[in-house]
Amino acid sequence: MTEEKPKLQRQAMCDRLAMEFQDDWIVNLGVGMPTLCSNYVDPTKDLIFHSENGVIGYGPLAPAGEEDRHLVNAGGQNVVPIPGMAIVHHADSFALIRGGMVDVTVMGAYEVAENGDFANWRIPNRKGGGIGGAMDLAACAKQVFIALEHTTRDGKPRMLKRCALPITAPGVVTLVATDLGLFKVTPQGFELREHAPGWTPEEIQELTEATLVIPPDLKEFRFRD
Amino acid sequence: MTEEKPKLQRQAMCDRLAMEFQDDWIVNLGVGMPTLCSNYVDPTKDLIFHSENGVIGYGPLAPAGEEDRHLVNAGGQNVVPIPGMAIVHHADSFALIRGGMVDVTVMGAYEVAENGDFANWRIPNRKGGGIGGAMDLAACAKQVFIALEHTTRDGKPRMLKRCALPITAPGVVTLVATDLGLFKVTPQGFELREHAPGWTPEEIQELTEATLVIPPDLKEFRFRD
Amino acid sequence: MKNKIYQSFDEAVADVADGSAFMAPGFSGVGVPRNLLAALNRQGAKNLTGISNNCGTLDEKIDVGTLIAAHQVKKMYAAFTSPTHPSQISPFVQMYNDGEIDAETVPQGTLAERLRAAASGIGAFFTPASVGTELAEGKEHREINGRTYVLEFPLHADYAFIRAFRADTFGNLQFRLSQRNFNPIMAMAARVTIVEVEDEIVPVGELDPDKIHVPGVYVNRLVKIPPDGIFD
Amino acid sequence: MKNKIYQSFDEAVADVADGSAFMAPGFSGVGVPRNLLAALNRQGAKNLTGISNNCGTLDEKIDVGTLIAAHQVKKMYAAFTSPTHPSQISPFVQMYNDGEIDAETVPQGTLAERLRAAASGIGAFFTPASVGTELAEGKEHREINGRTYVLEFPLHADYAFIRAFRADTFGNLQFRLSQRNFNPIMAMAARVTIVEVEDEIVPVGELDPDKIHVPGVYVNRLVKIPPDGIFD
Repeated sequence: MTEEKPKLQRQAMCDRLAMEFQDDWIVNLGVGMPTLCSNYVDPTKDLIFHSENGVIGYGPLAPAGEEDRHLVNAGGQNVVPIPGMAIVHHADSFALIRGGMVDVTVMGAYEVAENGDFANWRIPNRKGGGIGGAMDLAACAKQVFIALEHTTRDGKPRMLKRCALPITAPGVVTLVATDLGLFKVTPQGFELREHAPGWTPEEIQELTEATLVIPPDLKEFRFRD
Repeated sequence: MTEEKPKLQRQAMCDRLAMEFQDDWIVNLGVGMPTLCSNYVDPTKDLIFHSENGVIGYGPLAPAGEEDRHLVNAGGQNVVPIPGMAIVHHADSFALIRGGMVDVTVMGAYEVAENGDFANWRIPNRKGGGIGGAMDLAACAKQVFIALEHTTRDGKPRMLKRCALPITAPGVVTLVATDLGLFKVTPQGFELREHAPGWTPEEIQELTEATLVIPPDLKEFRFRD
Repeated sequence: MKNKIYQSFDEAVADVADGSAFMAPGFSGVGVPRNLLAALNRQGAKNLTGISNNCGTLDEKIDVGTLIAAHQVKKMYAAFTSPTHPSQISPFVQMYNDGEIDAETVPQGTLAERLRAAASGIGAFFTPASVGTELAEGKEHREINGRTYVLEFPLHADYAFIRAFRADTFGNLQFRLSQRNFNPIMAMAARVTIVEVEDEIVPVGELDPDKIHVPGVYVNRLVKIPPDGIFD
Repeated sequence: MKNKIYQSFDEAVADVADGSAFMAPGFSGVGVPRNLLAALNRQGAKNLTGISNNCGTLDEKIDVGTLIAAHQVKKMYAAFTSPTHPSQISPFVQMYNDGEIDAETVPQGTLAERLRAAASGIGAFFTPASVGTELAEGKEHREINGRTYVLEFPLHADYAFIRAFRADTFGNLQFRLSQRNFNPIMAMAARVTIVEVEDEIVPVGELDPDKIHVPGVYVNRLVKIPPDGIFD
């Protein structure tokens, strides 16, 4: 059964998305899995990490014992300052986001759809939601990358024709990494760019509600060197 | 002829308006004559002078030779910092104004009307205008005081039933000092509160287009002690 | 100069009336005015409206959730009105599901901008955030230069409870690093701004006018946090 | 890190194309990017749109009026489109009366807020300033909570020319006193931000992250002002 085949690890998924970051990009990493993107370091590229709470240009997670209690990223993790860091207040931080300064935001999601919609803030049959800054970021970042498990715990697909859950923003997702591969959102739908080792396009399609575009130049998933 | 009788000096007019400032008020003084208000000091009151360029809590004019070229008031005059001064940028400075933090703005004017309108930004038959921050201040300060000569150089009244020039804000003026007296704007029109020494209400009315309300407790103009 | 320094948190919040609206800053537990919120909890005002990024955490620390758990709050405006993990059932979540408290979910940037609008005398503004989502339903939409926006309105409050790093006696405030978050815009937006100060309240004149994050004109009351009250 | 330091003002403005829109800060002569404006004057770009508090002064100093007098500007957005004293006839006033240049008179706070809206991705906003006056004619009005507002739109530009006091090599900026004025909001609003620095360009890391007025992410080019270029 496919369930027993090894899938990609979360760090590998986030490494792969981080490989797409370009020199001098301003990068915003969502809470949870996306923060793993900052573990991938390409010395040829300078990245500026922005956090909703107004920290522009923070560094890696603070080593134990060296935390500054006043310096956290969007996930509440203590980070270290790096030279050039600047602090602004919340309104100015979202001015930067809405102003189109963020080159990419990486977020987790419950669902992502072939039209670029995604849902990551509201669970059905539960009042309210945990929207945080996701709607502002999704609507205004130049690109939205999503990292999510390909299926739910009980095997239902998360890569859909249309989202079933209330969406975070319409038509904004450009790139998706799941534990089965890397997917580009195109006008024709999800294009499978890279498959997890040992997984065929047909096996991946089987776990996907949306119809995948399989390009002639499909490659195996690229891991960090 | 009335023209020969001595009128009030500009400093006396501004002193009189400044006497109305209350303890802890945030005061914005317009360019020109209104800046004279800061020459009147009542040691029992703390005033905070705000200038549109983002200076909150500036002090007196800088003595010659002690100017800091980076510190000017709205009129471009070098002022001295006083303890507690804070600087903000222009958008935050007008956030403070529109936010209703300014207790009084004192401005010059070409005309003021009995309905509280005033005009101080546009001359007829000239394109454009010098509005500066006057419309924001006039619309949003808690009170608007006006200091102006009672008549034009050729003797035409400036205290009108309705402004002839394009107005700066409708219905906002609360108190007017001219070289003939002090006037309160009331629902019934201009109330002459204090007359210049030697001037009768009838003489002042003669140089005023609007019909003055003359209260039973009319007083002589109050000068600084 | 008006004396803005209060000797106790209780004294500083004594006049908060039932039915007041308040703002409570903080992000991921940093910059939360815990001492003032504790005092408000002791003070007991009820039917409050709260404006905050979240509705309280599950830890033992005092935050807006403490007031909610004590049934002091009738409505919250927040970017998080459900837990980020479904397993987390805070007092707010329980009460919200039971209909004992009302809430409006506001995208975080819209929340910040609505506070900034309140501080700035802006009547309303068009933002692109939330367009095409459930949170924009029923709101006025407009296309401007080819992009769709929704109209959002200011959020005012009677009180802002603020956690600053340093202040002068006039109320000029400085924050340290990500402690800043919502603090400045809330301090500028509320009618009465009450500040707990971590490090020092220095004599007026000691802060560089170029290095002030909130001008003192916005600050009404200052309380120095005692050593045992400084925790994030 | 991308090198943002340019060796000359001429090099820093070399790519400004005919027809560009630019922002030039300054208030009462303080914080005016005179060296960059002089370079733009030498560079000769034409049909420019300028956004500035005023349209040039009568003194001999270089400002936006220098570009206007050289017929490089086709339209101005400014809070002063006529002199404060009727006797002052600047090149702008002459050309404006003669129909050689276009202008829009914008109340100063609305000007600042339109720049801030451009920087902030706000599609439009309602302000109370100018309601009931000629400048509000033809604009959309709305009553919100009993007060009347007019709708105003962002002012974008290709370039902002900025005068800062100090910078680091990443472009983080600090201003001194009333030099700040329009500088930060223009630096944040324009597509390309070019800065002349009075005092020092220090190595990245030397500025306290809590004491930065414009984050370096907004800054594209930095030029150190030589000793003879520092004048207000």
